This record gives sequence, structure tokens and C-alpha cells, in this order.
Amino acid sequence: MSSQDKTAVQPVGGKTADKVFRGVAYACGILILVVLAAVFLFLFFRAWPLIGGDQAANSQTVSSFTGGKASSFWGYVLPLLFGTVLVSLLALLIAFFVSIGIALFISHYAPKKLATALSYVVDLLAAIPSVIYGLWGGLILVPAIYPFWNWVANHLGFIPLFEGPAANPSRTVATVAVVLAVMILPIITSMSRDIFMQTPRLHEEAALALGATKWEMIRLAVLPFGKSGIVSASMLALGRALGETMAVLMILSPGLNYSIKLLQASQNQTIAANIAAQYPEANDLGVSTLIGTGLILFLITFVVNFIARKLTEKATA
Amino acid sequence: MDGTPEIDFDRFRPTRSAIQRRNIMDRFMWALIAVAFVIACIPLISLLWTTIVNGIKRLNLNFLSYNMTGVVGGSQTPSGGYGGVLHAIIGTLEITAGAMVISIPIGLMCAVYLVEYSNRGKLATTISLLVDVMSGIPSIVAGLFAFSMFTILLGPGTINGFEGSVALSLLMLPTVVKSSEEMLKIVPNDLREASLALGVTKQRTITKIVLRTALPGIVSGAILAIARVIGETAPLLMTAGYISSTNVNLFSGQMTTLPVFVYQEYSKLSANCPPNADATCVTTIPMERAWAAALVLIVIVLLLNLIGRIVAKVFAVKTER
Amino acid sequence: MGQRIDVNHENIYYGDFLAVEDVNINIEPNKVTAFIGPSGCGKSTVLRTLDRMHEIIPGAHVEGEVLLEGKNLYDKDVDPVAVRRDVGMVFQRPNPFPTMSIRENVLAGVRLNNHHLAKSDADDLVEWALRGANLWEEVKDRLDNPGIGLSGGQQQRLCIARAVAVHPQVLLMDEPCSALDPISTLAVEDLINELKSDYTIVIVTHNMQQAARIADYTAFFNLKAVGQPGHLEYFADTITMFNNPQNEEAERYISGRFG
Amino acid sequence: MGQRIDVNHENIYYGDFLAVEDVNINIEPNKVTAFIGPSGCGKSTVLRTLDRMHEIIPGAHVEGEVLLEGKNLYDKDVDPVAVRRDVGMVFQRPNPFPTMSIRENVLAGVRLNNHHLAKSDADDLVEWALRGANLWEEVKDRLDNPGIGLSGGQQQRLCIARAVAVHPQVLLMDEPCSALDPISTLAVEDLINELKSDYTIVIVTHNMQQAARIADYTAFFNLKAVGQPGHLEYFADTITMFNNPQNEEAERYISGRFG
Amino acid sequence: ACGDNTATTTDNSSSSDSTSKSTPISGNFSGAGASSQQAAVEAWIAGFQGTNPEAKIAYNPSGSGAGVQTFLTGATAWAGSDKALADDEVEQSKSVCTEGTAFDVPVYISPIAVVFNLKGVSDAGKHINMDAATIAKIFDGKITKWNDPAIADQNKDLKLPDTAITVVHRSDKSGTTQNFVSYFKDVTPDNWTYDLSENWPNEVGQGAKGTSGVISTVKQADGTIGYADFSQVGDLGTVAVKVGDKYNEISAEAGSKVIGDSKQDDTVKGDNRIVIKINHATEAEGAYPIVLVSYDIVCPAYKDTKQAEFAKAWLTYVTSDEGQKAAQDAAGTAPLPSSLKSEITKSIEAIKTK
Ligand SMILES: Nc1ncnc2c1ncn2[C@@H]1O[C@H](COP(=O)(O)OP(=O)(O)OP(=O)(O)O)[C@@H](O)[C@H]1O
Ligand SMILES: Nc1ncnc2c1ncn2[C@@H]1O[C@H](COP(=O)(O)OP(=O)(O)OP(=O)(O)O)[C@@H](O)[C@H]1O
Ligand SMILES: [Mg+2]
Ligand SMILES: [Mg+2]
Ligand SMILES: O=P([O-])([O-])[O-]
Repeated sequence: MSSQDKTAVQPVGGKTADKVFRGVAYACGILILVVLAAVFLFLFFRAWPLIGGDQAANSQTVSSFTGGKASSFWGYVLPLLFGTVLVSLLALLIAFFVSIGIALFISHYAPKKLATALSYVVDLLAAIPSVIYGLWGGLILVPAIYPFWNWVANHLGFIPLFEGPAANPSRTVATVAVVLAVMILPIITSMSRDIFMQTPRLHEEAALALGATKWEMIRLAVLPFGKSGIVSASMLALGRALGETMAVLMILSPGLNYSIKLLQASQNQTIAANIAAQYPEANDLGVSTLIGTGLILFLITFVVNFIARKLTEKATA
Repeated sequence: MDGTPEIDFDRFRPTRSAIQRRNIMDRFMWALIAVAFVIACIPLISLLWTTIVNGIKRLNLNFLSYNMTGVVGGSQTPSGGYGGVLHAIIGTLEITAGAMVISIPIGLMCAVYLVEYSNRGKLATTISLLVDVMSGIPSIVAGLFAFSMFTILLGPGTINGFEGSVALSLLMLPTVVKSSEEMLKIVPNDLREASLALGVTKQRTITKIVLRTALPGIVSGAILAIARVIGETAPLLMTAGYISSTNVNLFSGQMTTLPVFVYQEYSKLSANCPPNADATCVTTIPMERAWAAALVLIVIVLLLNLIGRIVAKVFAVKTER
Repeated sequence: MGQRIDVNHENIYYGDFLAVEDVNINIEPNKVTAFIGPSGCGKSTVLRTLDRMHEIIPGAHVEGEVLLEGKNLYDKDVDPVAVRRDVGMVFQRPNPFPTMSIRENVLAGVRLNNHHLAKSDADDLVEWALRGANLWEEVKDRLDNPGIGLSGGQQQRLCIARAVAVHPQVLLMDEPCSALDPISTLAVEDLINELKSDYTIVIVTHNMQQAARIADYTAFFNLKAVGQPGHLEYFADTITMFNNPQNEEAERYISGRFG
Repeated sequence: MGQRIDVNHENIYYGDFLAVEDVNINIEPNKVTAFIGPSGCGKSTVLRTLDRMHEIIPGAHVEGEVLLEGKNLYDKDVDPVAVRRDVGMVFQRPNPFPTMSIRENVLAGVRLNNHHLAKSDADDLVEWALRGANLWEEVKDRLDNPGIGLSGGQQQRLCIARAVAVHPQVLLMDEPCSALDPISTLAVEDLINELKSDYTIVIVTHNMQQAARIADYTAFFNLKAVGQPGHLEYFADTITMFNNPQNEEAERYISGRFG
Repeated sequence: ACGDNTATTTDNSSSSDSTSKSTPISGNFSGAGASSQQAAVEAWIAGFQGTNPEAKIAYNPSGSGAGVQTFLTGATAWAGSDKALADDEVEQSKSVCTEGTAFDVPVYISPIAVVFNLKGVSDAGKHINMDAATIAKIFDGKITKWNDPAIADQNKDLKLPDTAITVVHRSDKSGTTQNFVSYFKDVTPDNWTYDLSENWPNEVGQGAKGTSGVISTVKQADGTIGYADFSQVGDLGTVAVKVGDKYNEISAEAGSKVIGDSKQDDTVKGDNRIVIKINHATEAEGAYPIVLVSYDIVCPAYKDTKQAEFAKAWLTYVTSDEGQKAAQDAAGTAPLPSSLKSEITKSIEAIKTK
């Protein structure tokens, strides 16, 4: 085995391969930065006519989009932004408590077999395409939920949010928020479930040994432990809701107001759905305008996810 | 123990009402949680049920083996069907495969960088922060990005399947990085050291030991990432377009994917029949096709999830005894 | 004052697996009883049946009787939550609630029943419990700092203070010193010695010197083979156990010839 | 044949933290040298500088010389990868590659270095290494089963076989028996005794009986206080070390009065 | 390619003689644009491929704006559009057409129905009569009840309920919207003061995405009214619109009549363009005045003569009686009036194939 002994000292090409591999890995890491920058830059360049182009033409484009309601880019994008945030926050509000409930049910109440099955279902639901939520929401939920909204408008109408009359069919912010809530529910549920399951046994047992009931144990040990995870899951879900397109497009009757009348139609619109709605008929400048709104959406989700990440970081530190 | 306060513990003894209150609270929360669960089930069951019931009607072999060429109004095609999704299935598979080919190697190598090379320096923290942030990019923004990039680089009017792949890969990339990173992290350091101590270079240690050990996890993570993007509609409408015939060339010509197909059929809503048409002409056929395609899509997503999980479970490498 | 515990014909299961078989033991009030034995023989398992903590493990259940001052803990009408209030427990690894201050940790159990504790009552209680756990002097100036900021030994004494604050009759301790350094161990051992005037104490320990130092009675658990149920092999006062055991297995174990 | 190692004025750092200070030691060829000492004194750290495994920890670095047969391992032109091929290492917890069969595990060092081995050569090498690790008889019928399926002691011997298969001059072992049961420990100790005719062996152990049983020389490491650097307190042949140490700290340690 | 539904020969045996082209067209051709044309284009592609089996044609119903945009980049052979080219677009087309400027040819005429869903009326299969002012007021939110005197007076024989009117309009940019409101602007400008636009100008009622969205929204509640391409009406009620002093119900032929009574817009710039100025105020017997005219936009010369040959053959087929019949069967469109035929033929002849 003399040849073997010789090569054993000098493995073939090992060093170069090492360097190349390291370089490639490094490049791929850097590429992430490049890609994000590229997203920003390409959107920015394509939206450039908004800033550097003929402003008169711009304002004409915007008024053609809005039927004359707005004539400047900001006058256009701010109500959209308001609508986007309103719908997403509502969806989060609805989904939050339900998700935590389900997550606790899976992690602490359900028998093990059922819990595994449920976890699986929840993960699956996270992958259902939004166009299907759109179909379902627009065709099934809208007529089905009207009596409920009507009841709410009649009995809780004194609250500005629920001011009647409830639109029929209810292609309203309230209904869209429900659909978005259903869509983000699996995200919050599966993340908080994972965290709840990781609650140290020690802390749970510490609570129980003090004579805590199950709920008190959850309050003492599980929820404080899971707090940061719940928050970051919610932020991620919020990010998803902010960017949801098809479901909103297929359900919501849009408007361009700073309105919180959730049960009335034609009040708000979201940026993403607006892009999808206007894009097909937009001319060159129109596309620039829409990409400009997309850039705003990008920045908003960027900030939300950034905050989410910072919160998790702080909590784990 | 001087200075110890005297405590009358009977005052802190739980009173009957306090115990009762706590028990009620306990039951109440249990009920609340159960109710939350039931409430959440209603829409989800309704969604699945609607899709299955409506979708099963037109879901047959013919639907899966034809495209939409030569389909006119509600009339039957020569093969006795009403058009199908073959082209959309092919488009979906190719575009998703394209996205995979772009994002999996990059994402995996990025994860390798983060876990194996970065030493958790400033660059690495920035990268993993941005990966997290990137996972929140709205899909429509990804679509606009791919669209802008192709118009700027290749001239306006460029629409092809690959453009869709680029948009989807932007959405997949962070998921792939995150899941691969997790998988690489759980490869015990013991194994790296064992390999390095044998005088193996770092590159071979990573490719032959670390990646090999993490492979099932990486594969299942990638499959789940695919399941996430396979249902995207909005970005593909603007990047990959729509065509009724089968296009197998990813790099030229438009391509239809299943979600876009669902949306287009929904947009048609109903079809017309010639005045003296017989009963084989179905005016509601577009919606029926939409539901059937939605069902196909759900089944594909389901299968991918299942495969992902099975891969993770069956091929899992037992690193602990 | 401590209460006595009598265990009669207890079989303990994890699902279908019989982990410990036919335990009969009488635990004297206001004494320290130590459980010793090789790993896996069921010491922790038996201990956890004494405050019904065993049953929180899915599928786990118990046959037989555990009488606390004559009242069977496993009677149908007994609320396990109430049992755990009367029987405190301290764990192997210190486990203060990480989000709570030292003060809140001590009060955690009391607050469950007394939502609105007067500030002065709370202060008194905290001082009493921390003094009882020999921790008062060390932490009195930083009661509002987080409990996990303390050293391991301090954390363990904080956990004892937390258990003591609800004024239980019995204190169960599962290897309370095994995660501690020698100095902290000493502090906790001293504390146990003081506490026994007020509580009945049962302690699991791997460290025979420790058992010899602090226990009045010692129970030796054993198991025939891995996978077989554990059982109580020999129970005696500590002096007999360590100097003149009337049981061959116990003697072999104590002299260090196995385990 | 084994090679000798001479360590001169070695300071070992983790980042800015000086973990071990000024180590000077001469390790004889074809002898077993044991490192003992209290936890955290730097035994593992020193061991890992002998095959440049220390530096794979981010920020870790070494000052001073480690001479392998007179050649400084830390010279600029020395490739650490090559060093590790000459100096094999066995770890505390057995770590066979989980994706590989027993056979592939043994061959890993050769194969991963990109050598194409003829089947017959490979078979010879596997048998030779496994016989060397006293494992051949136990596994020869199931060479294609996964390595992870073996018992702990068998796994550890498999790891030794794997290390031996690349023909190193020196074998470093970091508490190779601490995760093993007594019978497996015995098997590994026997093996070490046999191996020393071919290799220079350095072994870290917590178990003084073990050091006394197998080592020719023993190095006692110590540290003044937690957070202070560790250092080599006393180095002697094993008989002196355990019967008549000329160092007070070492004597206290060996007689079990601290640590 | 695989999965194609190859047409049986029976469909086109009658048509083969009418096609003047001797050599069949082959190759890949694509168009994009108006979604309203989609159903018709599907029928046309099927029909065209009957005689030209080697031609692969794709149409992306991405929307008129996107279709024209794509056409102006040269990526498609033709665009479908719900509105004629704008002047600057004609100018821009110089860069894609190798000679001259692009021009539009009307290919698709479809009445726009005013649909409603009202218990006791629409489900009984009855129409409601309205004049332009009434419709405009409803869609502007001035009339909010179904039993408003303005409606009731025109429908003495109907018992109208006290239901609130829910207006349903398009939420996306749409040629249908523009054509619909231009009817108001022409006939009853006092009741419709908004600028002409493809976007719905007010916030009355509810918006819905696409014709499908409008129809399904109208179906979902009682008291709704909306507008949609005639082909999608289904079993919803439709409004009979007052023309002259009669109320005319919607039908393909009625829609065709208004075009027959319309003039070409001769103010448009560029050669060969046929842009119809719909005479909404028509008093023609039996005409239904709310129609959508959709155009195909092509170049007079292409870089690739194959494209030119295709464009010529395609338009010839589409505007032929046979093509129009196919569209009528598949999409319920109104046939092109014969008065336009010669003009159209002249424009098509302008496409250079050599
Ligand atoms: N959660 C559990 N599920 C199933 N079996 C368990 C569980 N916990 C313990 N066992 C089994 O019960 C038996 C007794 O375990 P136990 O932990 O009580 O032993 P121990 O004497 O406390 O050991 P140690 O000294 O290691 O703590 C063992 O066979 C163990 O495997
Ligand atoms: N990866 C590391 N990073 C920073 N410091 C480390 C690292 N590993 C060890 N140390 C420090 O170096 C010192 C020596 O540690 P080392 O592990 O060598 O001790 P040891 O004698 O092997 O202890 P043990 O007997 O517990 O294995 C300790 O103070 C330890 O905290
Ligand atoms: Mg135990
Ligand atoms: Mg060590
Ligand atoms: O064809 P539309 O422009 O009405 O969508």
C-alpha cells in the first residue's frame, strides 16, 4: 500500500476544493443581500417615472385610476395603505385569540393522537393556495355571513366600527378580515404550538406543584414562556396578511376612503389587491404607479418583519 | 431566626369560594379554548368540503389529460370532455421546478455559509436578519420584481415561465435558507469534529458528512417550501401569463399554472351555448373547471406535504442513540 | 406541623409499564426520610405519587393507597390541585419562573388563592419564606430583580421558599442538590435540617453521604433488572441503614460494590 | 510506530480568554500518557491543541510550540488537515457517522480523503482496523449494518478503529470511556493497552483508577479558581503520581480531598 | 402539443371553401388583451385552426391595457382592446410596425346588459323598463329604492317592492365600465357628470372584480343591480332600455342595430383605422343602445412576413360571417353590421404580406 501512504499525505485537490466551496458559500450568503437590494432597485427603477417623469402625466394617471378622487401619488397610496393596515390588523385581531386557543388545545389539552392529527391539519391549511380562499370567500362565505353582520349592525351599530346598514352582499372589510384571519390562523397556530410544546417541563411542574389548576399553570408557565414567540408569529402573520392579494381581490368591494365602517361596502382597498385589479388595464405610466405602490408595500412588510425579528432576538437574548 | 415575621397562615388558606372561583375559571378557559377550536374548524371544514364537493364533479381522467385548446363555449370536445388542466399541471410543475433549481442551491449554500463558515459574525447576523425579513415579501411584490427585472434586462413584453420561476424563487429562498439552516444546526458537532479529526478537509466534511446527515431534513424542508409557492397566483399572472395550449418550453412563451387556471376559469364564470345546442353543452362549465382544478391543486399540495413529512420521518438519520 | 404519610400496596404505572411494584412505607411526621437506590429504580416515581404529580404524565396511573394523615389522596372526591397545595415539591433542577421577580416567585403560589394580597401581608410573607429558606440576607436588597439572575444554589433555595410560602404540611424534594456546587449544597442541607421542625420532608438523593448526613429514615429502592419494576427493598432508620443494614442488597449498594 | 510530542510554552486562548497557561510537557512515544485534573482545568483544551483541533472553534488560537518528532505543528507551512491525519482523535461520546455502515465508518477517513480503494484493499483495511480495535469478532457478520446500531462500547471501539484506519502516529482520546458501562470500559482499556505498541497515546480521564490502570505517565492539570487559566501542575510517571506525588495539590486531588 | 383537443373534421368541412387563403398558415402566434373577447377568441382560435391546423395561437386575456402594452413591444401579433388606440399609442407603434402605424378593426360587438336581482321580478323572468336618466340616477346613488316613483312610473304593470337598491359595479379598470358610462354621458349628461374613465367614478354600492365578480355579487343578494357583458347574464333579470319611446330588451341583434346606426370616428389619427363612434342616442327601431365594441389591433407590416400573413388571415376569418357566427354561438355577441364590411376588408388588405 505504498501508493496509498504517499497520497495520504497529499490528498488530491483538497485545498482548492476547500477554497472554492468556501467561496461559493460565501457568495451565496452575500447573494441574499444582493437579491434584496435588487428587489428594491428594480422596483425603484421601474417606478422612477413617478419621481423623474412628467408630473402632469403622473397626476393624470392617478386620477384615471381613482376616477378623479386623487391626483397625486401620495393621495393615492395613503388611503390604500390605510386600507391595507386596517384589514390586516383586523385579521390579526380575529386570528390571534383563536390561534392561541387552538395552539393551547393542541399542546396542552388534546390527547396525544388527536394533537398530532390536528397539527398535521393545521400545517396543511397553511399551504392552501389563496386563490382557493378567494373562491370560497367570495362564493360561499359572503352570502353566508350576511345575517351575522346584519345582526351586528343592528345591535352594535352604535359602535362606529359596526355602523350600519350592513352591506348585502357583504363584500366588506369585515368579511375579508375573516377570510384573512382564516388564512393566517395556521401560521400563528403552528408557530405558537411549537413554542408552547417547548415550555420547559420544569416550569410546568413547578406551577402544578404549587397547587395550580391547568389554566393557572398555563398562565404561570406556558404563556410567559411563549410570549415572544407569539408576538413574532403574529408579526409574521401580519406580514402575510399585508401582502395577501387574491383573496382580497376576489372578495372585497373596494373604496379609497379613510373609513372604519367595517360593515359597509366600497370603503377601503389594499395595496396588493389594488395592484392586481389595476395592472391588466394599466398603461406604461400606470404600471410605474402601481409598482410605486408595490414598493411602499415592500417597505411596510420589510419594517413589520424587521420588528418581528428584533422582538424575537430580544426575547431569546 | 430573629426578625422573622409572624404569619397567620389561616388567613391565606384558600376559602371555599376562592377554590370554587378557580375551578370555574379553569373550566371556563377550557371551554373557551375548545370553542376557539370549534370556531376555527367551521371555515376550514367548509372550505375543504366546498372544494371537494364542487371539484369532484368534473375531476376525471379526461380533465387531467387534455388542455384547453379547441374548447369553445360550453360545448363538448371531440374527446367527450370539456377541456382540462394538463397544460396547467405541466406549467405548474415546470415553473415550480425552475424556482427550485434557482432557490435550493442558493438557499442551501447560504445556510452552509451561515452555519459552517460565518462564525456568527456581523455579516452573518445581517444575512439571517434579512432572510427573516425576506420571508415576508408579499407575493405580488415578488411578481412585480420579476416583471421589472425582465422588462429592464430583456426588454419590455418579456413573459415566460422562467420569469415566473424567478418570482417564485424569491418567495422560496428564505424558506429554504431557514429550514436548511435549522437542519444543519441540529447535525451534532461531534460528527464535524470526528471527520475533521480524521484529516478530512472542511469542504468534504460538509458535503459528505454534514449535508449527508441533514439531507432528509433539507429535502423535506424544500418540499414544504415548494408546497408554499405552488399555489401562488398573482405573481404568475403578471410574469408567466396564460395560454390554453401546452407549452413545455420554460424559457419562451407563456405558461399557465393551476392557480392561474383556477382564477381564469372563475373569471369566465359561465360559457355560452349555440342556440340549438343539445344537453352536452354545459353553460356552467368554467366554474366547474375552476373547482376541479382547485381540487387538483389541493391534492398536489397535500401530496407534497405528505411526501415532505414521510421523507423527514422515514429517512431521518438517527443522530442520537 | 408536618403530617404523616402511609403508603399501602402501591403499584405505579407509566401506561402499561409497571414502573414500581407494591410499595409499603410509613413516613413519620417532622422527620426527614431519604430515598436512595440505583438509577431507574423508581425513587422519583414514588416521590411524585405522594402529591399526585405522577398523573400529569399522559397514561400514568397509580394503584393502592397513599394516606396523608389517614386520608387517601387517591380517593375519588380528592382534588389533586388541593393535594399539591398541602404537599410541596422541590425539583432536581432549580426552576424559578423566569419572567418573575424574586418576590413574585415567592408569592406565585399564594397569589393563586389570594388575588388581592395586601402589600404588607405580601411583604411579611416574602420575608418569612425567604428567611425560612435561608435566602433573605442575600436577596433582601434586590427582591424585584428576576429570579433567574441568582446563582444555582440561590435559585434552589428560592424554589424552596416558593414551596414553603404556601405553607404545606409535607415537602418533597427530588435530588435538590444534584445540580449544585458543594457550598450551595451545604446551604440547602442546613436548610433541610431546620425545616424539619415544621414539615415532613421526603428527599431523593444519589449521594449517600448526604442521606447519612440529613435523613432520619432511609428507604432503599432497588430493581432486579432493567425493564423490571422497581421495589422498596429495605426501609430503616438512617443509622441502621448505613452502619448495620439487615439487607444484603442494601449493604452491597451502600458499600459501593454496585450501582 | 508512535512519535514523540514536545509542548513548549504553550498558551491557549478562546478568543481573548486565556484558558490554559504555559504548558510544557514531553510525551514519550509508544507510551500512554494520561491527563487528569478537576473539571474546567483545561485537559480537553490541551489535548485538542495536539492535533490542531482547537482552532476549529471560532476565535480560538494557540501560542508556543507543539513539536511532533521535532517539527512544529504550528509552523506557517503546516497544513492542519495533514496534521490531523497523522494524529488521530477519539472523543468522549462515541460518534460514528450515522449515515454510514460499520464498514464505511472504518473506511471514512480514507474514503473522505478521496482515495479510491480497491475492494480487496478496503476489505483488508477494515478487517485490520476492526481487529486492532478488538471489534472484528463482534461485527464481522454485519459489516453493512449501520454503525449507529451498535452498543455504546462497540461504537466507541468502532470510532477507535476509524481513527486507526488512517494510520496515525499518535492517538488522542478525550474521556473515551466516560459514556460507557463498566464492561465496555474494560474492553476499551484492554484495547488501549494493546495499541500502545503501535501508537503514542494521550488520554484524558476523570477516573483516577483508570489513569492508574492504563497510563505510563500522568499529567495533573489544575486551576487556581474558576475564570483563571488552567495550568500543568505536576507531571510524573504514573506510579509516582499515585503512590508518592511530589506535589501537594496533586496529592490532595488524588486522595479525593477536592474536585 | 400534448393534450390538445383536436377538432373533428365535421366542424370545418363547410368552412374550408370560404377561406380564400390557399396555403394554410403555420407557426406560433400570440395575442393578448381584452378579457371580454376571451370566449369569442377561443371560438375563433378553434375555427381558425380548423383550416390552419399547423397554426398554434395563444391569447392571454390579460386586459386591454396590458394587451396594447405588449403589442407595442412587438411581443404579440395582435392586441385585443375594448377601446381604440390613443394618439400617442399610434405614434408609438411606429417602432414595432416596420411600415406605417398600427390600426384597429372592430371585431367584437356585445351588448352590455343592465342586470338585476329582485325577488318577485327577476325570478319571475320579468324585465324592468328604464330610461337612461333613471339608470344613471340609480348608478349615481340618487335613486335608492326599487319602488321609487321614477322606476314605478315606467313599470305600471309590475309590483315593485320597497327593497333598497344595491348598485354593483366593476372594481377593476374595465372597457365595459367605460362603454357603459359613455352611454350616460351621451344620452343624459346632466345625470352623469363624472369624467369618462375605465374606472368606476363614485362609491355608490359595491365594486366587484371582473364580469364574473359583478355577476356573482348580483346573484348573492336581493335588490342588486349591475352591468355586464350580455354573454354572462344567465338567468338574471335585465333592464329594457328606453329608445325613442319604446323600451327595447337586450339581444344580440338589437345591439348590432345601434352599430349599424353609428358613424365612424373620422377624427382619429393614422391610416386604415376603423373606430366606431357609438350612437347611443339612436332612435333606430329595436336597437339596444348600450354596447361594447372591441377591436383587434394589428400592424400594416411586420418584421416577420409570417406574422403579417397570420394577421391578415386571422382578421379575415374573424370578421367573416363564419367567424362572427362562431363568436355569436360561443359568446352571444352581436354580428358586425354589413355596412362596415367593405371598410374592414379594405383595412385588412392594407396588411403587407410580401
Ligand atoms: N415519563 C416516563 N414515561 C415512561 N417511563 C418512565 C417515565 N419516567 C420514568 N420512567 C421509568 O420508570 C422507572 C423509574 O424511573 P425513575 O425516574 O423514577 O427512577 P429514579 O430512581 O428516579 O432514577 P434516577 O436516579 O435516574 O432519577 C424507569 O424504568 C424509567 O424508565
Ligand atoms: N468553546 C469554548 N469557548 C470558550 N471557552 C471554553 C470553550 N471550551 C472550554 N472553554 C473553557 O476553557 C477552560 C478549560 O476547559 P476544558 O473543557 O478544556 O476543561 P476540562 O479540563 O476538559 O474539563 P472537563 O473535565 O469538564 O472536560 C474552561 O474554563 C472552559 O470554560
Ligand atoms: Mg429520579
Ligand atoms: Mg474535557
Ligand atoms: O373586458 P373588460 O375590460 O370589461 O374586463
